[in-house]
Amino acid sequence: MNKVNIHPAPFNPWREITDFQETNLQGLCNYGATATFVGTMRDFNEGDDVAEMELEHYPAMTEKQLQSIIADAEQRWPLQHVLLSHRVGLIKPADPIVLVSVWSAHRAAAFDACREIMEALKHKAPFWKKENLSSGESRWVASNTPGFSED
Amino acid sequence: MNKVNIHPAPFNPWREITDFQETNLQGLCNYGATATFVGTMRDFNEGDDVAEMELEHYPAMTEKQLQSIIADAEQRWPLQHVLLSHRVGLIKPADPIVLVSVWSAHRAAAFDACREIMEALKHKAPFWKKENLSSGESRWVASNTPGFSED
Amino acid sequence: MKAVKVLYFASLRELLGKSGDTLPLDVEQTALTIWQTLNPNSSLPESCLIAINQEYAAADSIVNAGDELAFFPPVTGG
Amino acid sequence: MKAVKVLYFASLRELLGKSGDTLPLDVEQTALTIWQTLNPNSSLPESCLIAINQEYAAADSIVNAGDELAFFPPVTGG
Repeated sequence: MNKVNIHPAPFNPWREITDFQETNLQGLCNYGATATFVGTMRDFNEGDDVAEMELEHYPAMTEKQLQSIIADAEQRWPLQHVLLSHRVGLIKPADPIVLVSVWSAHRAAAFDACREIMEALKHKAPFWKKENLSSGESRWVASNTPGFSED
Repeated sequence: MNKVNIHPAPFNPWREITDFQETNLQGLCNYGATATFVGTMRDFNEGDDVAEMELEHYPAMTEKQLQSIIADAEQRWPLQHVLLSHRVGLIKPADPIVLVSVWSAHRAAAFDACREIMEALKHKAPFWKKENLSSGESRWVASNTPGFSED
Repeated sequence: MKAVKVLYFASLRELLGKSGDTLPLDVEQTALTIWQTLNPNSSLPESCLIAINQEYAAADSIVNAGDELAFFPPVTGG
Repeated sequence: MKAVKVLYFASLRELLGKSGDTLPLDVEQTALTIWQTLNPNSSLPESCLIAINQEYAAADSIVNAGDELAFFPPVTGG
């Protein structure tokens, strides 16, 4: 069972996982591993104070891309459930932006798939961030930070 | 801020994360990434139906080892908070067994540290699982499953 | 007559001062040709991403009447 | 007189039929020697892990009076 949510208003990722489990995993005892990632808005980026952020997207393509990212992960790992949520609209510091949650029988698949889905989302899903700085200036975020440590 | 919990009774990992955030991260806007792992009891292992599990530990050493595992991770990655919870006692299928939750500014550190803490816990923390099978037989789990895909 | 619906997003939308265009289309054309027809004074940015019917495509991909064509900068979600 | 507190866990506890021992200790001894003194009929299992004062140690690590010495099988938590 997979679910994709686009939230135009603030959402609570932990409540969302709880609701998903209560709705879809009730009585199931076959999942041993849940790997989850939550991305949250920081109030600081590239040396500047960020007051708020506008998150634009391409609605018709977003849903298609997120479903396709999940389908790709399912080809690579034995996944039982994927929950993928993303915020759009006007975002304040400490607001959750993205939630990726993956259920599998074993932890290797859950960890690998959660991270890969997050990287794929960063590279393929049509979302754009515009930062409104405390200084009054606005700027589009040009590119994402790397998803892996440089070592 | 780090926290280690040993639970002799069932616990809800998502509620625990929520409480931890409300208590310790209120008003903070510096964390951008939260990576979480939850291990849950399955009702099936090595070809047999498992009715329940007894989780024994070495209390004085458990706390020391878990704190030392967190300290090791903090040496390797810039972490802001770590929440580590583990269940002991009599466990039923679908009960959460372990929770690892890591907060950092960026996702690479959060993902890396969450996984490494989980692997270290599996290899170093003094917990032992005994499975009571549906057949009436009991057996100690001999070793853990691998934490990384063999590829 | 059939047409192609064109969409612009984010910084590209602001740069062009419009969120979309509708272009009547008799014969199939490449995405690049359509961009050049609609935006004769702006060359297609090198980093620009292109989607046809919500799937990623290239500048020389063929667009037919009835398709939805989108141009946008590198994505920065998550 | 001072002593060393010895603990056994999990399958090892069941195998030996006891969860611990107390051994009076005059002079320092290795963990292995203490095991052999307390369990003359069971050799130390090859996979056995050893902790002195809740820190991992080796079979030839030195144990002093007042220490807590633990023997246990490979851990299987998480």
